[in-house]
Amino acid sequence: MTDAALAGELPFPPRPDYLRAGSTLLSWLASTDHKRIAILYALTITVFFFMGGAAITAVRVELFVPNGWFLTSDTYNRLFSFHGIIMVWFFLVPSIPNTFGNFLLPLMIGAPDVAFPRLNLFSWYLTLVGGIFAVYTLVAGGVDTGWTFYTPFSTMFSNTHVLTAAAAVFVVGFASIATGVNFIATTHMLRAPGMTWFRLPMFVWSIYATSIVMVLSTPVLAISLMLVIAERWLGLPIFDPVRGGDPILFQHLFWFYSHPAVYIMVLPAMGVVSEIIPCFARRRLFGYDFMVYAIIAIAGIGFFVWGHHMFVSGQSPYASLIFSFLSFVIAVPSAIKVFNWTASLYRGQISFNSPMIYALGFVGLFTTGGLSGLFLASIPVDVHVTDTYFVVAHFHYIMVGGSVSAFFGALHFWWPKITGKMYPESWAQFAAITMYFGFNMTFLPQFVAGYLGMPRRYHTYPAEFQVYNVMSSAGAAVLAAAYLLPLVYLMWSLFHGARASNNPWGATGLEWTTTSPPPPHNFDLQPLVDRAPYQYHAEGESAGSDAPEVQNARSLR
Amino acid sequence: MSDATALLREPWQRLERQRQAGKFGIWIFLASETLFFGALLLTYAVCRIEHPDAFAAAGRETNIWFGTINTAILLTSSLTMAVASQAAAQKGRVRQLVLACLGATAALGVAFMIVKGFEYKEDIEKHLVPGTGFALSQPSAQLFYGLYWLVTGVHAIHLTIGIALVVRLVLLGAARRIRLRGSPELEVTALYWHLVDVVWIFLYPLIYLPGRAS
Amino acid sequence: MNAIFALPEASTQAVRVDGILAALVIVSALTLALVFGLLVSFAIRYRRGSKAKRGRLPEIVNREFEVGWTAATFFLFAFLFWWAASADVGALTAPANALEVHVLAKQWMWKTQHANGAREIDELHVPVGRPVRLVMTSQDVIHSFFVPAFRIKQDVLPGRNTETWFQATKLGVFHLLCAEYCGTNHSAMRGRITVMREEDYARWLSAQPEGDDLAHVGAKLFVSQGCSGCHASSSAVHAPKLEGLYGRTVQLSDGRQVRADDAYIRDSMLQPKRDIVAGFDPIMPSFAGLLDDGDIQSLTAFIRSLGQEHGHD
Amino acid sequence: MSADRGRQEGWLLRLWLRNALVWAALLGLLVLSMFLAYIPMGPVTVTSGVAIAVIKSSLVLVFFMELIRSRALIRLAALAGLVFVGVMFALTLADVLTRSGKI
Ligand code: HEA
Ligand code: HEA
Ligand code: HEC
Ligand code: CUA
Ligand SMILES: [Cu+2]
Repeated sequence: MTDAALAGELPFPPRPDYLRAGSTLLSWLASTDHKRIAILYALTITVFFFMGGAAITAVRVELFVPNGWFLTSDTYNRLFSFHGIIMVWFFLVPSIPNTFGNFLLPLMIGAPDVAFPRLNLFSWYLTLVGGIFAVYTLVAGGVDTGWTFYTPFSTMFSNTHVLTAAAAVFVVGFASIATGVNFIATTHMLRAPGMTWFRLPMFVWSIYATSIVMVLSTPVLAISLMLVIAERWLGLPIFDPVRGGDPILFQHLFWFYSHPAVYIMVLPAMGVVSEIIPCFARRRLFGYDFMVYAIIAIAGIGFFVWGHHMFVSGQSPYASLIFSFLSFVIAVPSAIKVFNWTASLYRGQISFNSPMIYALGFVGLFTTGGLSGLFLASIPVDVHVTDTYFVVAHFHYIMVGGSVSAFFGALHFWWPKITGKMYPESWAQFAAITMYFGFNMTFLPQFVAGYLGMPRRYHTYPAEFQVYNVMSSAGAAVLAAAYLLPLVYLMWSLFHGARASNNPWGATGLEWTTTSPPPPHNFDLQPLVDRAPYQYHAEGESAGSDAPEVQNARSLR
Repeated sequence: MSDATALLREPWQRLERQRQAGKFGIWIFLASETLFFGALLLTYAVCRIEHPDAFAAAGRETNIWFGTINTAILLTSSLTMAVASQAAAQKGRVRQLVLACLGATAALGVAFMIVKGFEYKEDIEKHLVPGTGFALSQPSAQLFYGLYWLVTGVHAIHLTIGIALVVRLVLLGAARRIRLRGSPELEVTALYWHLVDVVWIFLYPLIYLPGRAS
Repeated sequence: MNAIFALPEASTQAVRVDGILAALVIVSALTLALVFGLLVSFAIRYRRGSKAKRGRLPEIVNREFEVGWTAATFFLFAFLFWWAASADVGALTAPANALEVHVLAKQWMWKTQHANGAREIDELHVPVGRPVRLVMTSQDVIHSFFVPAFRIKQDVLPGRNTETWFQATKLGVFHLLCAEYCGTNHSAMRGRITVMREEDYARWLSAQPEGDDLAHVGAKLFVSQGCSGCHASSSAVHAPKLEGLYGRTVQLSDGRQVRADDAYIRDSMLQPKRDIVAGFDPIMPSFAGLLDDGDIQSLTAFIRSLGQEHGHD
Repeated sequence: MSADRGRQEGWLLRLWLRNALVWAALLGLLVLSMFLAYIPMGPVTVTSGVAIAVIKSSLVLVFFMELIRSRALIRLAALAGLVFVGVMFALTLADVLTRSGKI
């Protein structure tokens, strides 16, 4: 690329960018600038990602041998519980929405900030308080309920720190709600003149849909955890079977949140991919309006399928049938997305920068994980593979192969905008490819082990599953190394990277029209929008063969 | 003009837009609260479907007078709150009226809490707290009281927040620190207050009315 | 016990599940081939600067395309759902002649009990080719009865009965696993299912130490708990006769009809006021707290045996 | 000046009147639901309590919370909460009401 060459020539912007507008600690911790809050979130979730990763590294090491060799069963149970709780609520749910969403949403719609900046900061503090509870739980000895907190185990039988763990999630849930309210209001109220709904970038749509899910589902999680806390702490019977309580009711409440929550985790990733693919294929996004409808449909139908986690729970078979059917239905809009991404490559000018590698990886792995979801949605098959490693493989394919890949894609794609620096591209490509292979090595064997009957949350296991576990653990080592790489070279780029131009990828989108990094109020002049997104080429044409700079000059004026 | 700028906050340029956003924002939050309380009511519904008699027997033990009086108190507080916020949206000179209505609202809220306190006291004396020594013999009657304490407790927390918000407005308004007329904060507080009231409207028949007919 | 790469299909259900599974694998493989194939071939063909033709886009009408593949996937999924669901519905209820085995789960063991009272721990012996119905409950937390070779799994709940059934088709010893996380030794809550020839099974069963059989225990409870005070035919209290009750459809006072299965009988004891038999007063007291899960199983077995005796003569 | 005040008192009166009317209806319904609770009507008794609560809360929503004068967007937000609560009830009860033992 020509960035290095360009870098020297760029004049420094006349006023300090958001990173340099104030350098005291307080100017960060009390900032209401959405971009600074995004950075605060980014730091927080990075810490949590590595904590969750470290916990599961110990698990994978332990599973090398069938009967364990350095952990007690209690420790094992605490490790995977901690892993699940941290990865879901302290990493993946806030990952893309609260970092990139926070950073980009106002930029992409041409606004100076989010609708309620102080609420935004408050929500970060809530996350922090929740995080402190979570870390306290760990330090005090951990929690062993799994991330699902099933009753009556969590309410009456576990003698670990269920209360603080539940409180941690409870608190961080309110951060989710606050963020959701903020983003919805921002999208409705702060769009720049000319930014009509159907001119919004897909990323904005995905954050908008995600916010709706957050706002409407998280309160139910709060209730389910509050009931657990009330029963355990105050002795108020709710789920106690001895007094006629219904443990399955807890599962309904929990999954009413937690299924929609998986779409909180994947919709933003879809948004990211829909930005990256057109940019590096130099093509308009295929079927933009269908992509919008699909995302709304997924967010909506996502509320109707939770019972597919409960096929063997003792739920009525009639209810199971309804949930099974709806789970198949939700795959239809997902299919639309996959096909449209693929079609967007047709007649493009594809370059394989690291964000693009992550994006293509996402499409493949999401499809694989999603298809395995259909196995689980078929009741007789689910009866066999539920609570086995098949399920573990399913969700890691979507959440790690899919969402985490997309997160890294976003990180590389917007890194120049956020920090004003370029990272070393070939290292990034190498890390992306290593991650892809490490990932498949870790989780592909788990599908097989699960089908053969290896239950999840098993500290010890029948010896015949050892082959698969060894493969999986070996893969996890590769994966861990791949995750450490970006940490190193991205840090390096902060100090030694070339200066990034305003629009190093030649992308469309308002965020690329301001400086890198942007000024405190995002735009020096109120942007006006007069066209749909992704105008990489004229209507009806396909990607031109000119260099992106030339194309940009034409399409971006 | 200077009035409007006094109320204006980042990142807004026009007060009207800011007001709309505030109102929209609080409505989204209220939708969220709807699911919050909806989930509690669902828990109640499922338990009651599974144990109709225990719920009838337990419901009979509640004190319907406290419940009914408290409902009336809250409904009245909604009236004063509605008048306050609608008057504040008018053009005329309404400061006194708005302040008085807000004061009445807060006072009624406190009255509710006092009555509730007496009720709780009575409940404790009647051994209606789940656990050992619980007054009713059916084990599942304890479910009802588990939910009773929880739901009324959560409602009371919401109401306390509401009272604090209203008192804040009264103090700031009386000290002329903020302008109440056209204040987005007043509008938002009022909407929250009414929602807490709506929640109670549902709790009333669920807590105090079961089992009365037999 | 099991081969590394294949899981034995040791029950009738296993064949059905593997059938659906195979179909899903094929559909998924085709889809993956399509998606990956397109991704890779586009990536190569349309890489930056390649010679492939670009020019004006052909008149592929976007909308038709979208509607086309949306409809195609929808119908495919609807078909898959229908197929899987019909297999599921077919497997819902156990055949009437099924052998009944009671399962009691507790942290961290499986207790099983045969109709004649023979008890086992972490083991279950069953005859090949006979349907076996499991009636299960838990003493503490939720567990899950999982036999991979049979492709069956069912959560076992405290305070409630759940059921599943299977018909073994292969002789051998198979894993019994607990699949629902239940605390410290969840992964050690394993057992063995031994599938035997019918005559071996009979011999094995008769060689078991004389356990009190469930129905007999139940009969004693029926007297000691005072049930007979109302339900015995000599009783002066107006209470329904329980002979022949099991499996019959009961008319309730509010007009509903209910089949008298294990769950219903359980509810009759624990929450008698919930379903009042038509023509009777709701005077039966609740026995919740007085009977534990084992007692309820025994009483149920007794009531069931009343029905069977009736049927025989 | 006095004409101004006259106009002001005019709308003030209307404002009070309008809201007091709603309030009176609410209290009336409260008393009604209390009485209905004592009349044995089987399932109708339970339903009446909840139905009256629905009416009462609609009154509050529509008049006190001014949904009647709000923009479509606001009404949509209010509706969204209700719709998803409906879904939650419907699908959970689809399980609870059809569990084994019932035909
Ligand atoms: C981001 C997270 C995420 C996402 C997006 C999904 C998406 C889906 N999930 Fe998954 N799921 C989880 C995370 C996720 N899941 C987690 C964490 C668990 C376990 C929780 C626990 O127990 O701890 C779980 C568990 C889980 C279960 C319960 C398993 C069990 O415990 O027994 C089921 C059952 O139906 C299921 C189904 C589905 C389905 C149908 C989808 C669908 O949305 C997938 C749709 C996508 C596609 C289908 C692929 C693209 C489609 C095409 C390319 C179309 C072409 C196809 C054809 C023509 C055939 N999931
Ligand atoms: C949401 C996000 C998410 C993410 C990103 C991950 C990431 C990973 N997960 Fe996790 N996982 C879950 C969500 C997630 N998981 C959930 C919800 C469960 C269910 C929990 C439950 O049952 O309750 C689960 C359960 C789960 C299990 C099943 C445990 C069991 O049932 O017994 C396994 C087993 O292999 C596993 C593996 C991994 C691996 C190898 C990664 C890797 O991708 C992680 C890689 C990252 C690192 C390795 C960190 C970077 C490297 C280092 C920090 C260096 C190491 C340093 C030291 C050791 C000092 N996960
Ligand atoms: C005080 C008298 C009394 C006692 C003691 C009593 N029952 Fe009952 N039982 C009744 C009456 C009356 C009914 C019918 C009304 C109803 O359904 O509740 C009934 C109904 C039943 C039914 C449902 C019968 C049907 O036809 O559907 C079962 C099963 C049952 N009892 C079992 C028991 C068992 C087991 C015990 C002891 C543990 C017991 N009962 C003790 C009075 C009694
Ligand atoms: Cu029992 Cu797991
Ligand atoms: Cu799900």
